[in-house]
Amino acid sequence: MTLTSVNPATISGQGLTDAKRLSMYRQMVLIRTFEEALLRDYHADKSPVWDIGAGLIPGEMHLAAGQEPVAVGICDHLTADDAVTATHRPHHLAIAHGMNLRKLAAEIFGRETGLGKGRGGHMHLFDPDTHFSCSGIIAEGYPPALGQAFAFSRRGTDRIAVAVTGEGAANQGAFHESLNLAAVWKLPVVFIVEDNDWGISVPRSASTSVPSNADRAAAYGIPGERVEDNAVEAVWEVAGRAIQRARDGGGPSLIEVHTLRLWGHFEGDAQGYRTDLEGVPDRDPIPTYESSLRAAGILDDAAVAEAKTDALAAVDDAIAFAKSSPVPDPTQATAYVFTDSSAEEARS
Amino acid sequence: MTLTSVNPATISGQGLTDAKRLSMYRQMVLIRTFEEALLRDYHADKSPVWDIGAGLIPGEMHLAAGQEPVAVGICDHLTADDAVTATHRPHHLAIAHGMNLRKLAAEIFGRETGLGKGRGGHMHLFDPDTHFSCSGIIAEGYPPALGQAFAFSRRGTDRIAVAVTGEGAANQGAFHESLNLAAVWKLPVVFIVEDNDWGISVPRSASTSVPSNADRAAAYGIPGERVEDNAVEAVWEVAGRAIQRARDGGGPSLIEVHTLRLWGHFEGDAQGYRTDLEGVPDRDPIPTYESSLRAAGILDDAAVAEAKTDALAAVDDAIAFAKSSPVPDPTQATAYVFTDSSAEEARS
Amino acid sequence: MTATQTTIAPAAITRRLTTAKAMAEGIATEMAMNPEVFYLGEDVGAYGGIFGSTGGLLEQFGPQRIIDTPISETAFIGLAIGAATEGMRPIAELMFADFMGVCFDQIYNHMAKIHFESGGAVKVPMVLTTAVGGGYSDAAQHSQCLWGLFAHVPGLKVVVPSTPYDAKGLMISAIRDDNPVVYMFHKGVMGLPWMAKNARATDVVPEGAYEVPIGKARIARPGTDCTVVTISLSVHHALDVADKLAAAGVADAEVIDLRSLVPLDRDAIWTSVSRTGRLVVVDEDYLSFGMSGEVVATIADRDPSVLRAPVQRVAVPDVPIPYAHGLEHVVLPNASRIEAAIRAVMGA
Amino acid sequence: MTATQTTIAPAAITRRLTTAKAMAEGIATEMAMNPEVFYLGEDVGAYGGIFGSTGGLLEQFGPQRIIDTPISETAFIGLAIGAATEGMRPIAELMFADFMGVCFDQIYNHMAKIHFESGGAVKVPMVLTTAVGGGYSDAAQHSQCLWGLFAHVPGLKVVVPSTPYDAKGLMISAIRDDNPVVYMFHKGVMGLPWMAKNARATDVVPEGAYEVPIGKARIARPGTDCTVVTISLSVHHALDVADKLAAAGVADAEVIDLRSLVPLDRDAIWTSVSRTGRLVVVDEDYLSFGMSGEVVATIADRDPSVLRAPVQRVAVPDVPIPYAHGLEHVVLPNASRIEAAIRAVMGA
Ligand SMILES: Cc1ncc(C[n+]2csc(CCOP(=O)(O)OP(=O)(O)O)c2C)c(N)n1
Ligand SMILES: Cc1ncc(C[n+]2csc(CCOP(=O)(O)OP(=O)(O)O)c2C)c(N)n1
Ligand SMILES: [Mg+2]
Ligand SMILES: [Mg+2]
Repeated sequence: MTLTSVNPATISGQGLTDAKRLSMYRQMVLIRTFEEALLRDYHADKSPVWDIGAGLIPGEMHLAAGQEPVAVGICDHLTADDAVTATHRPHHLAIAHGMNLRKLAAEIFGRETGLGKGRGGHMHLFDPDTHFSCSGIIAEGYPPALGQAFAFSRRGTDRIAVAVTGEGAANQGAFHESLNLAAVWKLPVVFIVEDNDWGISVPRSASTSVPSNADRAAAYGIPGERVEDNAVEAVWEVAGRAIQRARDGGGPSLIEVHTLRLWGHFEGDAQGYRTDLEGVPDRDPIPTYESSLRAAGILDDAAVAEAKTDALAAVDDAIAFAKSSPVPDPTQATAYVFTDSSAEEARS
Repeated sequence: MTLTSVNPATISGQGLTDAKRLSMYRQMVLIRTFEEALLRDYHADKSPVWDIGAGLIPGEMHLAAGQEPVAVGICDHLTADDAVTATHRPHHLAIAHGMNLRKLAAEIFGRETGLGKGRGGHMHLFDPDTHFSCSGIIAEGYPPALGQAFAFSRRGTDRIAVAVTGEGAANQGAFHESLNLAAVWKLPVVFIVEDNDWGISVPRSASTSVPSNADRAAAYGIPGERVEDNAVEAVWEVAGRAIQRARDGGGPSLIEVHTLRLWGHFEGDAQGYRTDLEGVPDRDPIPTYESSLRAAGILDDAAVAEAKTDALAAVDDAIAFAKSSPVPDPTQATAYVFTDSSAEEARS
Repeated sequence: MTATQTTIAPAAITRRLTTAKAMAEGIATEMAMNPEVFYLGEDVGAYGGIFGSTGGLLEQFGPQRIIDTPISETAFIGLAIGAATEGMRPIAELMFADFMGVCFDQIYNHMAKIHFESGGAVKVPMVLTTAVGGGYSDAAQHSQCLWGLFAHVPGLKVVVPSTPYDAKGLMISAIRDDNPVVYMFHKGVMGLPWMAKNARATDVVPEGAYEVPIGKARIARPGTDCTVVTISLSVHHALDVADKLAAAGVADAEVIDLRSLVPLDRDAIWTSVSRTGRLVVVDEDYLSFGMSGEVVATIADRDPSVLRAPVQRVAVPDVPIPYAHGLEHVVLPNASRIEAAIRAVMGA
Repeated sequence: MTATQTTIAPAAITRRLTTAKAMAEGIATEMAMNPEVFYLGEDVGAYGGIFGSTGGLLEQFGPQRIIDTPISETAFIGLAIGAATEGMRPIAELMFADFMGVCFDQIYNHMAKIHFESGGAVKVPMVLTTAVGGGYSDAAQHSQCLWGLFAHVPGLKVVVPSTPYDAKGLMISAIRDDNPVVYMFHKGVMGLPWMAKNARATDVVPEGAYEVPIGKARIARPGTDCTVVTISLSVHHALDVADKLAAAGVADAEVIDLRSLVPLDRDAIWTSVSRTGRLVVVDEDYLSFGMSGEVVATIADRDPSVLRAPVQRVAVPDVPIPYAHGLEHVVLPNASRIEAAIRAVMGA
């Protein structure tokens, strides 16, 4: 029930080896590289008249640039047996949790080889291999996470579920119900709030009655911590404790991370409403982390270059795979509504 | 954001004149007398085979016996210009807030002279005269109360809204959303939780992650107090402060009262699940208050007898009115769906 | 698919159960065989379900598998969804279908769509049970059928048993189904000791496991002159009227019990109506934009020329369910309205 | 009621507006005249509404009357309800109709029923605006129409404009209506600069206040050979196809724009179909248990013998909206499906 602002200077860092630091940096670079590639492809073929429904990647596109520290700091503690549920802004978590990059890219490009065979799209990623899911409905990804946690604990495993929403979502009813139920039943779930200061155009101050959502842990008798810094190591430290507690049968925790929406709410958002734009570029967590790892002697030019080259290679491969994959067969548009209307049978 | 257990011994009692004490006692007696009359009529004609749908008062019947202190302690601070929204268990609040007893009884008996012309029933009481409303859906009476408070403040009045639910309802999403929105917009609303230990058959411990819902005020940055004693003066004191704060523009508060469900959840509930039945009769707040007023010299045998006689007269009058009122005309069953399908026009 | 009449080897069956007991027995049968099945909801434990759906199950399976929840429908239905995606087979009870509005997002945006959005990769093998219907003065928020809403959104199977035999067999089929199934039980068919019972609410039910296939209508009464398509409690009203009108020489009506809305057994409707040329639809849900229109359109889609008279739809005439007994019973599809409808299609 | 063609004195009108601007102008017109009108919802202030519904209104009326809310639909729609019961005239925006599941209880159990339950004593004069429809790859949780659900529950008027003229006039009528009105605007008719536009999304709109009566369909194109009954964006697809098929000599189709589902202008449907004998219904909502069935039943209720051919229903074939462009566009009621349907009813 405590509110903790973690200062990275005071992080105990136990278990935070240089190798891990490097790997977390590389993960953040991979995520950013992936989203930069999406950004390019998303906008590439929407001109001359920008049309949201046109192009190789149509529809709403919510990118998570700036929020990589949250994903990487958490998922480092997880294996593919643990569950992660995300929101309309899911890529950073999907990648950090180890989702196959090709399947992810193919889904975003609406291809038959995608995670959901092109049916789901970027807000609806369901990956049985990594127990990853998401929901485009605010806060409604929390409740299913309870059920994954429930199944894990009923089966006597120490697997856990991590459920993520934005700070805007913390004012939705599902948030409250989920925290209470998880607390009463001591479910192994860690609730994460990504506070990027904005819910589309509405600033946190206009939507939220408390300065920290971690304060809300008191309403459920569970531990709550706020990480003030958008720093991967701070997230890693705080999330690690909560995840261990959940694995040990200690029940749920709530963590809010003060992170950063580096770009618009979705692509095409001119952000005219945004009063804090000026300082944003300087707050990009990746260069910040890069500097500190350089200062610590963990990164040098070569390692940075290697991280970027490797990321680019992986992303290029995934995007090339997506682009060269077949689009779904239109005659199969009504398949998969029921298990007994799967493609096979729909064909017949 | 404080949690206060109010001990009646320490109540400041400012403004609590003897006349007010007597009147609060008489109000509680009136409410109880009304519900006892309902109890009799409800069961009178359901035998030999008890049938919930049969008799002069059919349907579910949720009586509030034991919870009178909450209603009376709050409503003493209100005028008919203030709004009260209640739940499936609304009679005590309706009467304490000054609803016309004849119209209330007639609605419960399903008569054309009832508040809702027999359309609403006992869970759906809407009284424009006292700005009273209720909802049979758990916690869903809170949100409309926000709107009444909003209208009052927009019009520059010092009128307020009081929104009431049970402790079981405090785990529903609407509870959370309402408190947050009221806090952010500083609406003049006082949220009340009637903790009678049970949500139907589910004990509070199995549903609620915190010992006191007043703790949840911290999640919204508003004052929260729990009244441990089911005592009208304790409620009066705590509610008075919150109501004054709301009138003064200080925004919402949350109050939980630990009260008592003297009877079953609804009539016909055998309460086989209930582990605390033994002590219940002794906890009836009316005899308790009676004794303390006798001890204080405010009540004597004559005053008690007068309270009961007056209550009985008022209740008898209301019930006789109800029973002698016409049932609604079946040809008007589809009226009142829209304002333009009101009885007049439906007839034509 | 054409309608089948259930034939049971007569020797084996003498035992008679209420629909409620048959439903609970269906649950128990599967729970005994499959440890992944569990049941959760409000008052399903010690209370045994407000409408008897889980009577005796707590004693048999204990609180780890028959689980009382907080009043948090979004959270616990979502929990069931998540557990189902992990391979468990949860049954979640929404106490009244009327409450769907507090949790419909989990139902239609998640339970119904995850399989599709995942391109078939994730299954959601769960059952959502819920009580429907009026007739006992429970008024506008506790008497609705609303199956038209559940059936409108793709991805849910919707079954609505009318007899003890079907209640058990459809429950077993629903639990074994790999798709989400909404199982809607009418309070009036449950055979509850405290509510007016239909004569057929107690009937022979085989012991052991058996399935009633989901999607196959039942010819509840064969006939030649007209077709009455209906479901749930109205099946019994229709049968009573059909027998009466046959005896009176007015019409030999065929009564079709749809048993499920999704899948809708359009072939059964067509086969009968194309033979009789006269169609009455009896639906306790609201008239417009629901089941009755869909049944009618099923004929008009294929060949409206088979209809020898205007169709008659007997449903709730787009009015909330009134409280007063005399009003409620004229808006429900009662025997006299059904009789008038049959006479109308017969031109009698 | 029979359908009317809108006739406007031609001299006055030269100004052309997008549907979005016409809608906002309708709101502004009423707000300027009536201080009780206010608008609240997510991103309706500085952002101007995600789909442009409130463009420019914040500048004109300030943050006291154009109000950004937290992401708490239950709370703020409930707030609107409560304010309406106190005599204000709120307009609440549900950003996407797809999100109704998080707040439908306020909508159908409260907004829709309070007037009825109060026996006409309380009015709820409010408007609920919400964006509907797909076609731009926003996938299964952001592309639905769902008007069948809103129209199924009694107590709500449901209007769905297809043109700039109607968008303004229906908005003014909705605000002035003493009943709750759900106002559903299709993203594809709004004329947004960033989305593919229908050619008729910009059209002449008179200045000043005018009403389009709620409940009267519009003959969008008179014709003699068959009747196409439709609503919203599909009106435009139907008009395009009708013109093409008339030019090709296949059929002179009458196109009826229903404009509202509740009240449903059954006379307009009947008058046309009883004359043409051939019916196509085009509906961007799901096929089953919705609008298309109700329109068909409207004819079969009166006299199915006027139908000279099986009816054709062009709707979303009971499948969630797929993400991939090529899948989505085959499940939507596109021009080629409408053409095939008209050809089918014509036997051509
Ligand atoms: C129930 C619901 N309401 C509204 C929306 C529309 N919406 C999508 S994202 C968003 C803002 C979310 O803000 P936040 O939770 O802070 O997440 P962020 O976008 O900042 O990552 C809104 C209002 C939605 N998807 N679901
Ligand atoms: C959303 C919703 N869920 C469930 C119910 C059924 N229900 C009616 S009263 C009740 C228990 C309420 O408990 P509490 O809030 O403590 O109030 P009490 O009955 O004790 O006064 C329940 C579960 C309902 N009416 N609405
Ligand atoms: Mg945010
Ligand atoms: Mg209680």
